[in-house]
Amino acid sequence: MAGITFKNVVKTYDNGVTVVPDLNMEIKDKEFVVLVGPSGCGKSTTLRMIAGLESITSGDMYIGDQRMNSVPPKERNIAMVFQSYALYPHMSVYKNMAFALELAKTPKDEIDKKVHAAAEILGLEPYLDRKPKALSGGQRQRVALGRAMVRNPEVFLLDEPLSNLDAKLRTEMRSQISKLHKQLGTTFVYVTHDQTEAMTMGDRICVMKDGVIQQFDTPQNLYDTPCNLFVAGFIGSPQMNFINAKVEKEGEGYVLCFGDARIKMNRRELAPYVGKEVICGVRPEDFHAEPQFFGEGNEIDAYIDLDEMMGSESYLYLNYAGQKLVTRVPARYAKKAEENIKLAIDTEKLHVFDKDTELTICQ
Amino acid sequence: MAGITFKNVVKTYDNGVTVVPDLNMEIKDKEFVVLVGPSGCGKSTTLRMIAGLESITSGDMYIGDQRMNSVPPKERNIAMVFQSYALYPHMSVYKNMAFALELAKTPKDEIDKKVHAAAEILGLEPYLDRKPKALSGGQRQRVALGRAMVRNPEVFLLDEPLSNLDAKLRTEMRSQISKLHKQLGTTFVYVTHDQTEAMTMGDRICVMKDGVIQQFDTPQNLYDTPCNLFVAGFIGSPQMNFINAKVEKEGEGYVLCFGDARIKMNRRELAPYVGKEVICGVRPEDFHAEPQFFGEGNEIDAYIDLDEMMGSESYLYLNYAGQKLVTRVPARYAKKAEENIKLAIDTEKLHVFDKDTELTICQ
Amino acid sequence: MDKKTSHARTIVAYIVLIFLTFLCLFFFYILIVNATRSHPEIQKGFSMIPGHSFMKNLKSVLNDANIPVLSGIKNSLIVSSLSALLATYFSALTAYGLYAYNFKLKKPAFIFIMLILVMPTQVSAMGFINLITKMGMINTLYPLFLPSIAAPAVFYFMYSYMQSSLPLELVEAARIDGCGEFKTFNRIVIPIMKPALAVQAIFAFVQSWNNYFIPALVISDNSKKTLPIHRTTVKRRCLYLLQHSEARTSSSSTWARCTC
Amino acid sequence: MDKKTSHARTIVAYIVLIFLTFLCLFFFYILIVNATRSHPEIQKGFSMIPGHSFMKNLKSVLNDANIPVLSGIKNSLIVSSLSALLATYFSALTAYGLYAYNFKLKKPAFIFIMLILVMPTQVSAMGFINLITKMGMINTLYPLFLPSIAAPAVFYFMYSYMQSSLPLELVEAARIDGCGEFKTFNRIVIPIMKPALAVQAIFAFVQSWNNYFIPALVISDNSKKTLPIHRTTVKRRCLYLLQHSEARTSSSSTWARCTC
Repeated sequence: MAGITFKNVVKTYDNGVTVVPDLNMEIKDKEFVVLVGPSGCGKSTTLRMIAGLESITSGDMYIGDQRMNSVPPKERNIAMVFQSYALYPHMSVYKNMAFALELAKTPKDEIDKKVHAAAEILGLEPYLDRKPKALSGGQRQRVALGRAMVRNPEVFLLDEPLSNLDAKLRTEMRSQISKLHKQLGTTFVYVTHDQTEAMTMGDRICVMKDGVIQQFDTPQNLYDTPCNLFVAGFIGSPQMNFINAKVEKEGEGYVLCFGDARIKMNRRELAPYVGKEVICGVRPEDFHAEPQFFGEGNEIDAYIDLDEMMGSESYLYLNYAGQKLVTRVPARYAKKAEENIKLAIDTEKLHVFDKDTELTICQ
Repeated sequence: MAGITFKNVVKTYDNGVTVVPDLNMEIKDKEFVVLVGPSGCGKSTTLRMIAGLESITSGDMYIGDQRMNSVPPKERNIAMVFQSYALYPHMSVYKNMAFALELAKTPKDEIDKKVHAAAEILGLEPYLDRKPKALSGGQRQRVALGRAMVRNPEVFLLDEPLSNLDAKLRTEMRSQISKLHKQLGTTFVYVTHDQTEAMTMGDRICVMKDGVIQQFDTPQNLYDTPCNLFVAGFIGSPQMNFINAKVEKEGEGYVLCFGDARIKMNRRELAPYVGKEVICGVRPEDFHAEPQFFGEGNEIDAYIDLDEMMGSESYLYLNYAGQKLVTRVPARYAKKAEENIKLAIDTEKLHVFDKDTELTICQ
Repeated sequence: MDKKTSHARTIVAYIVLIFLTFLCLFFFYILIVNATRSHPEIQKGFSMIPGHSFMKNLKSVLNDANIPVLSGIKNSLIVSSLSALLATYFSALTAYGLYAYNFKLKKPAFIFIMLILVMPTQVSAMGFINLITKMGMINTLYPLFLPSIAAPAVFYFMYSYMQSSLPLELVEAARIDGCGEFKTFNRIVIPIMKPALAVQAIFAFVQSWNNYFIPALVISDNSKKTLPIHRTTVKRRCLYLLQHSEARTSSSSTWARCTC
Repeated sequence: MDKKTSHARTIVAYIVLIFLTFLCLFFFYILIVNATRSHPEIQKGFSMIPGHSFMKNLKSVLNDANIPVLSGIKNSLIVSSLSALLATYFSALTAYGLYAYNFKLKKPAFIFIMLILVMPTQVSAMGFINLITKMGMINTLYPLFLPSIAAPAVFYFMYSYMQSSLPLELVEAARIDGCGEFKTFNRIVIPIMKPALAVQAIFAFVQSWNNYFIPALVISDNSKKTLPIHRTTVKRRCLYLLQHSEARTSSSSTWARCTC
């Protein structure tokens, strides 16, 4: 009913800069899609093209079955939550939420019912008469959500809605927005630069860079099978460790060599790279200090630069053969800084990237 | 040589408000101590008393062996890094760092050597001629650190130095400050409201609330054996789950009852509480979804409100017998929202608190 | 601590404000007192006590056939109010157009308006009189308020105010909420601009109320004259009377005091 | 996009600035031109081309025994510079004292200064003349610049500027770095206050340069008079000459043009 489709969409600004060179994307009805990427990657422009706030230079954009390129924002049946909330400062919370309905000439009692229903869900009942400036950041955020909710839009657009909140509120609002999506059952498109928000909220995540979609997949797949170096580094915190290694042939299989380590990796995708350098990607939690993981040829013995105790686990900043690594080990197996620690790499979860194309070779 | 001792220190402001009612604390030489607590807990006031920027109403404060109550700041041989960095805007980075030395009439060539040495450690060499406003937030932060370093102070005071940086830079500076402490080997006193910073950086952490020290211990001890409800809730992210439970006697031992669950807990400290309500504290990672943890009488079957995928693990927001719980389980054992999940509580790590005094009964 | 500070600040503010209020109101009081005193009384010197000649003074002002005070007040009110209204509304509209929309000639348009801003009225006065004569508007009130539509100084003030207080996201939010472009301006932009509009309306009103130059050029019909023209007439006559040592009509001096 | 905007903005700025510069410099140019023309030439009308009487005019100004121009310039320079210096430095010092320190009488002190601010000079002039007469400073230059030490308006400006641009953490950082209180003020606060100091120094200088009221009351000795007093003398004589139809000395008109 209200999926969104981009077909060969190009966006070039008046000054000749092309932010989105060729976008093809399909967002399904009722899906929660997160557009994520570093600043300037075109994610906000994409969202604003869906909203109709930014014109489309060429290509087609559909909401549902209707081509929307030249339909003005108010006829697209969308709602948008802005980063700055964009609440009307001269109107009370109630008026802010009712404004769109009034413009649509909805009967008074129906407006009242809808506004109160939304306010109840968002816990805004006590503040309906206040002006936005008398509210805290989190409350304003919820008013902005409420204003979007009452309109029953087909598509909900959110542009970095949590970036002005502090860490604790952000976690809270994260789960509130996720719940809202389940309750409303409409399509959500959410823009953020924060990979944690993307991972925890999205049904699917679209990772963008320089206006080009890198990977568009579920959080789990992005995490487990990133398609290139950029996605691998962008998703996950602490970041994936990248190690320069050399591929050598050993018997039937292959080994990845760096420092003293020789990690066995029997994958035939490595065949063309024998004798060449590749980049190994290992997530911090795939280094294991627990003895049951130690096996043949997957151990390294690294020096601990620094340890950070996080309660149940420790982050260890290692120095191994001149390369900086971060690992995450359970607190009881952790050692202190300036000691050496023996760690096993989980070869099942090892990623290998081509050094030139930065694409995944195997994982 | 430069430990810091507070003896019955009281701080009352001119308007009659007492922020610190009776402070006794001993910070050892070369220790990295973090003062942590919610805003208004007196941690900044304590730091400013060490610096001499705030007078002491009564009691004694020693740095090393010298009573410092009436010694002006410049004679205390301390250095301080401010939250706003407090760089002199009209001086270049070099001048900012050299200012204190010039005032101390240090010879020119020695100043030059010290400034360049500090700049090299902090990676500030290319920026020495710039004015502070031409620097990024992280660079300013490092200049503030450098300005403190060149003076070779006996005590390094840091007042929320990372709160104006973004998440990524904060993690980076966290480890840089930890390394700096190891290199310099001086006493560090660090104030923050962020428990992650406290946990990862401090040798010992002093948790404060309303001007009173709640617990002053190593990060590991604070995490494993919090002395009261406040410390238990303040340290750790996501927060510890607090569950209202009733103590009942069963045979020789005791059980904690909430919902359908009857958790066995054979500790004689519970004897006075039979038939009364207590608060159980369970950290999110002490709920286990892995089958090997299931035993007799430590399982709950909870409904998942919301799931947040974090890559290697999932945060599950549960609803059990009307109480909201957060758990952290490995991604492969996680289930999706709106399903039920069977979880085992690790009774070894269960904390029990008195409902009235909020003190720990047993753990 | 904070509360105490703000308390002390309130006290300071009140003391200063009371003092300033006194200064302001004092002159109004003297004005009212003088309006109630006869000419010989005023010449005797300053007094705080009102006299008894108010009705006499009022009558002599109102009955002076050469100076139709009531129609002057009416004309001044019409011209000033319309000037204030037109100047603020249309300047805000122009500023909004240049602020919120992107079009090719945006920059040249801005430069052009700024150039008008630095051009003194006197320079274009002759051309203006020619124009309105040809349009048949000479000796009517229209040329006194219609040019207010183009008020570059007000425009510039509105433009700066928008830059500081009207985030474009608000306009975009209104568009998505279903506002047309004019509705966005009237229902979202105008209420947000209220403080700026009020300030500029007062300025425009006072400026138009005191304006002598253009009305004197345009209006010749006595019944269409605005107050500043009448005042000048009074002043001139007053000066003449004084110089010929016949300053006996109390009306003129009272009047001069009332409007100066 | 941003670069383009800032480019267009630069162009607008330059056009406006060039126009304004022209307006400002034009009058200076006319001033210089008129200074080189003889009186009959000036009376003939406006001209852009310099005349040939500059040296003659200059000589007649400098040789006029009643108006010692050079000593007037010297006196004015001394008084204005010292006034500017004292007003800015000591006001900044006072403002810093009230801003950075906490003491019991902080609020009353602030209120007291603000009360002085709203008091007009004329009110206290008689008392002031009495005071300096008793102190033996009548007919000297001291009373013309010493009172600048207490400049409540400058103080208030400095105080507001500090609130916006001088975080107290900077002062604390300086203290920890080993600065004494005066060094903190001179080496940290003064450089940060530079823009405010410059603005207020210019204002104080111009105000003192143009001040006529107090110098006219205090100074009677011709060699200690400042320029404004001389100018008034010239103007009076000029008016006298004009009224008696003998306006023939070119000095007076040139002079009046030079200083007005």
